[in-house]
Amino acid sequence: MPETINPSVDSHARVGVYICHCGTNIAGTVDVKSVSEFAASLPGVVVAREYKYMCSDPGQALVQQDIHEQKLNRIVVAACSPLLHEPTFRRVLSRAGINAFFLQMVNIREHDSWVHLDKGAATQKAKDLVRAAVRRVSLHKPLQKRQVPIHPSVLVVGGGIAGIHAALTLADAGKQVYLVERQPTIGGHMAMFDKTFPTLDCAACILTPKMTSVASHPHIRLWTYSEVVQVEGYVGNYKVKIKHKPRYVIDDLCIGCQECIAACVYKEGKTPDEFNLGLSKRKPVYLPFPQAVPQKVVIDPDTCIEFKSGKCKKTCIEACGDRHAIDFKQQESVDEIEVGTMILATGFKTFDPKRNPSYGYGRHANVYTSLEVERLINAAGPTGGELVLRDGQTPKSVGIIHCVGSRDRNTNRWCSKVCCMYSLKLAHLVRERTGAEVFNFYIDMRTPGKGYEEFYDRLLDEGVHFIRGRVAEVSDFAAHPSEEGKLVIRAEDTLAGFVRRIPVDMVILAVGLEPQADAQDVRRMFNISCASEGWFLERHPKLAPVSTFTEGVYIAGACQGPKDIPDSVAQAGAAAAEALALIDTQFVELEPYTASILEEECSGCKSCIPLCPYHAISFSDESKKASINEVLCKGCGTCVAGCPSGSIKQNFFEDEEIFEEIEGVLAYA
Amino acid sequence: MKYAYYPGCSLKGTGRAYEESLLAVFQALGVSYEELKDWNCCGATSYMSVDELSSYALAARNLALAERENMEIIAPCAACYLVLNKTQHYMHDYPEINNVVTRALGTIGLTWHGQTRVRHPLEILLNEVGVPAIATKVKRPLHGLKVAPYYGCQIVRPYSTFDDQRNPTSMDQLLSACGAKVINYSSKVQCCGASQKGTLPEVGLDRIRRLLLAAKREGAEVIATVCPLCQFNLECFQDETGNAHEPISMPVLYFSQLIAWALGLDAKAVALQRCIVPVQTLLGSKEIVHA
Amino acid sequence: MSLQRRVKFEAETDREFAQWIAHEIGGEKLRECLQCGLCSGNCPLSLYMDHTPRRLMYLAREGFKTEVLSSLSIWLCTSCYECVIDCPKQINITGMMYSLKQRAIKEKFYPRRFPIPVMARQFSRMVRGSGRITESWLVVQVFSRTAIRRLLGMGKLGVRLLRTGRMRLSRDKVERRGDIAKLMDAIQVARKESAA
Amino acid sequence: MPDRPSDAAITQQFEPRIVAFFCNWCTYLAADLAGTSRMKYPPNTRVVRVMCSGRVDPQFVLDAFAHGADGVLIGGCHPGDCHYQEGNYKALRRFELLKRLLADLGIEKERIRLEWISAAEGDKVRAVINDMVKKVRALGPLKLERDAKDVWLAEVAV
Repeated sequence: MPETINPSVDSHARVGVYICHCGTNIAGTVDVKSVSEFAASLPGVVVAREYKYMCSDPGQALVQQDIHEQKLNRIVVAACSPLLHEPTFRRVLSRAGINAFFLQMVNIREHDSWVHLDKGAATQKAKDLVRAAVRRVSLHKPLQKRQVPIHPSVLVVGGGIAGIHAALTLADAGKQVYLVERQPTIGGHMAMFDKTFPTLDCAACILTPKMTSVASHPHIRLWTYSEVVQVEGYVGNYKVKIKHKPRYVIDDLCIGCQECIAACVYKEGKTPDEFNLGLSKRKPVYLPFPQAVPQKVVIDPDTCIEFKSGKCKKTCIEACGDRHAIDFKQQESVDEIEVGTMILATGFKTFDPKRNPSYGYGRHANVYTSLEVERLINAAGPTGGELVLRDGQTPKSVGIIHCVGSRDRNTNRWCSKVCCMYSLKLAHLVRERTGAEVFNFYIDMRTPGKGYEEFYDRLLDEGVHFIRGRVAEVSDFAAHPSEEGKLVIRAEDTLAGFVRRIPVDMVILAVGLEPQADAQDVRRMFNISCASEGWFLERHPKLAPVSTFTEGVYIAGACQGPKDIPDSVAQAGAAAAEALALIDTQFVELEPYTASILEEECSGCKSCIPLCPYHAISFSDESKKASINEVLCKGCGTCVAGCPSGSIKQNFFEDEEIFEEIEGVLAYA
Repeated sequence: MKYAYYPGCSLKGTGRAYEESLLAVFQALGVSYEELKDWNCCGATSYMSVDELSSYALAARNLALAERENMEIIAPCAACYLVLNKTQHYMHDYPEINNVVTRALGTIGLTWHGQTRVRHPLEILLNEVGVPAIATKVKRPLHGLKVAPYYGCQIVRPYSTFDDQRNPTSMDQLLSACGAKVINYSSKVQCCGASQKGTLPEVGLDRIRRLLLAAKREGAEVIATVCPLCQFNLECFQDETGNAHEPISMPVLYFSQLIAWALGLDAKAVALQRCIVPVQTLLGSKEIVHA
Repeated sequence: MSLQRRVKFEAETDREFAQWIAHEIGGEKLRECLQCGLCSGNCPLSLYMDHTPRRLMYLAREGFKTEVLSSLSIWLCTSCYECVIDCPKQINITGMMYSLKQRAIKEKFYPRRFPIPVMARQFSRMVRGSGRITESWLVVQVFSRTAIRRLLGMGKLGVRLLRTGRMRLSRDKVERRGDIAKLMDAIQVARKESAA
Repeated sequence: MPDRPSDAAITQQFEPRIVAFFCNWCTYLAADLAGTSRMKYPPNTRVVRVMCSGRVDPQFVLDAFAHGADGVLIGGCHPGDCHYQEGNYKALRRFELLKRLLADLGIEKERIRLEWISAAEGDKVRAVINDMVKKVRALGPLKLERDAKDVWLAEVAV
């Protein structure tokens, strides 16, 4: 059917259409030449060109030149996704002296050439999309981006190594940082480790200095035992509510002398110690671990006699004396802060091996998780760094099972990335501390990273056994006298090609990494996305690895996916830099896609008011009309679609424009 | 509702004790059933290896027969239970199989719509009758008789919908309700070696011996089974397992026999006379000790 | 001892076979196998196998037809599904074993007088004949064709079974035996059609 | 799955036209991801980008059908994930009403579809489009009584 001009289209529109080859990415599937010829034939189109790389400088210059010479006032660029180059070409329009919003992008790469094989069909699709764009762009109105100032302070969520590093980087740059940690101390998983691979330097020795400088840094406000409960606002201007759980100890008064702990009426600890994963007991008043930051004790109301009966001698208060740091009446409190940017470093949790009954975790006493063993061999741990079985004996043989809760469709499909290396580290430490025979059961040994393969060589040289095979079962059933009283690991030795049964005293399960249990709630609160596995989703896997789809919110560390310490720190630095870059521009530009009400047409039915989640719509009782506060409007357009009298319009997404686009894509013979 | 009882070939032969005790238990607990009219062999495991399609057709005939009466099937034999369920699944998942089999059924005036549920007695007793109902009917408790419930493979894998594949407990619950002391051991879902005893004796015997040992090690006095082949393997070759080692003597009953005993049913129903390894005195002693 | 060439020339692999198994029931996800060996570890029979299930899958995937079909392992599989329920790639290994057994029987890839296929064939004959199986008869038929001596050795057990009334001498039969035969023929016809 | 059957087949095979409204934050990104992952799906859809599925005015859908669309697909963020907090719920409410209206006008329910597709679910975009094209192709071209069409055009005239 012949191309006709919609009467509502601006007849003064002089449209330029530019088809990008993107090398062969587009041109390989879409016949760009015929698309541009087709475009040239469309009403209102003054010039249509195809070019190898529209986003390149010459490509941009081409558009700019045409705007001048051909007096173009509307531009259509058919190339990649608007999310990539819309800003680029809007700048071109501005430079050429016409309004940046006289541009319409057409996505013929991600949505066309990359997803179709049939050249004919792909080319036809490109033509339809271009036709629609040409018809729509003529209706574009000139718009201006809104500028809002950026609040210079930053919120960092999570006090693990990533959060700590990000906070310090920002604070050293002179920015005010709020660091919020859920636990009573910062340090995260790294604080639980004994040594770090591959250098084997002691985790505490390199971590605690950073922890203490967080506590003492003038620009860092550290809130432990606290959680973010509400996030409002938009990039540059976030309002955040933080809940402080009561520790029943007044931060500013407690000096961490721990005399209250010694004085507690409980002579011995009775409660499984969270930090030692239940391998030791703590009292109701406790310090998570010796180098905890802040050095403030916590009182656990569930086990403290005073809270249960109110009849305790309160020897702790006596011990605290005139410092009066203990306050049984302390209540939960909430702080509200304003920040311009936020960094999420909420970390990971380890796989629960009970989900894989074949390995007998929880059934056989001497089956441990790798994290438990980290505590056992840690000098500050429950056994003072001695690796012993539950009965206090030193193991003579130890089996380390890799990929527990990793690379398995029945649990988690992904490779947890760090297990191979930490298993090697544990194998080394076990041999060093006990001289036991160590057997590593692996599927593939993954040691990419500086000095990692060399570390593997070292372990091979130390005489650790490496058996390639996923373990089928850990049982206490002896099929041979030599297996009596041992844990028997059954696995195929896939390199030898037969099944082996290996009796050991201790089994270590190299548990994989998983998203935090509440990752979904957190990402909803911060309005970012998760990949299907539950890891936070980065804006671009390669080019924007710490950004998210929500401006001003960045991610760092293992909350984005399994990561070792070097990677987490690197990401934390990157996230801090991104935040700094944004802060130093001092203001952000917001898309002008806001909605507004044509007073004369508003029937005053108020049906739009409940539709707006941002309370941007108000009703004036004298004029009996509704009106929209442009500052509060985020431009979702829900009210526009909901207005019975059609009196609300959304910039850049006006009904006419969308109708034009719909009819445009459908207007083919 | 009335169930279509599908005995399968073994329950008419070596597994008679299973049929006798199970049906008696059903009557005692008011599970109404009638034998599926003119049922045929399910097609069984060994048939699969020659000609899978035919075995689906055989299984499908039984399903179609039950569907015509619109009854649910009760299949006590593990192999039957698996093959009937497997056929249901494959008829759904693989159009090409569905096609051929449907056409074949057509030639004998039958149709398959996949409406028939295939269920196992364990599930019926557990979910339809219920543990409490059974407990109240117990007249002759097993008084701490140490029973090793042995599930074997094909009841729980891969299609079981009523119990855990690694650590099933349905039989445990039923037998505990009868006063037995149930033993938990990891071998309870391992394979008995199936027909290997016949075809590769040394392999079959080794399996059998391992299983008997595992149960004995945990102090079991009796093994309870849900499958005629498991029962046959474990009971009938015990002295052969002695060839290289000391022989093992361990009574092996169907779970239904133990329940029949606990419900105080008559000797014919409990069918102890069908045992090769004697168990009468053992059960008797329990009775006397605690009566 | 005699030396023999172990090197394999690519020409000796059978692409058709690799293709075939990839499209058989159980073979669909074979390419995803990461060779972790969990199946072999779980398999109660693997301790007797010449090729473990894991290696068998690899050989099949690579098209080593002779090695796979002449392997004892496929006959050792009792289809207990231990391998299937834990497979990290959820491969239907038991299903694949069936496919291999059928192909091996079709192409006569097993030792003479090897009981398992004989058993299978006797089994199917009896079903076709009477619609049901009478175990005692089946056993007699199988062993008389494979290991007559073992049959005699089983006298003692036979007597016991007789005494406990568990050995049935009369043959159990379906009433509408015609139907069974019809059904089986229909399958054969259908198979020929689909083959053609 | 190939884009289309062989050219021979095309002649007799009907290729439906499907207009898709994808929200800027989830489904549009998912479609981009499908592209960067080089997934393949049939070329029958034409995507119109809106900031939020809540912006999809029922009139857009009517207009699409009136101008020759054989199917309309709306893609938004999963419940609870809306970039604008609850726009997708509004979309859902309108969708339910719209479905009834279309049913009354004798339009098969397979022709209109609302899907929650997150930014990470490129594969779901492929699956949904494959499935919808298959179903709508089976239905054949949308047949509108002349008057019904006029009613709509009048209705959506702006």
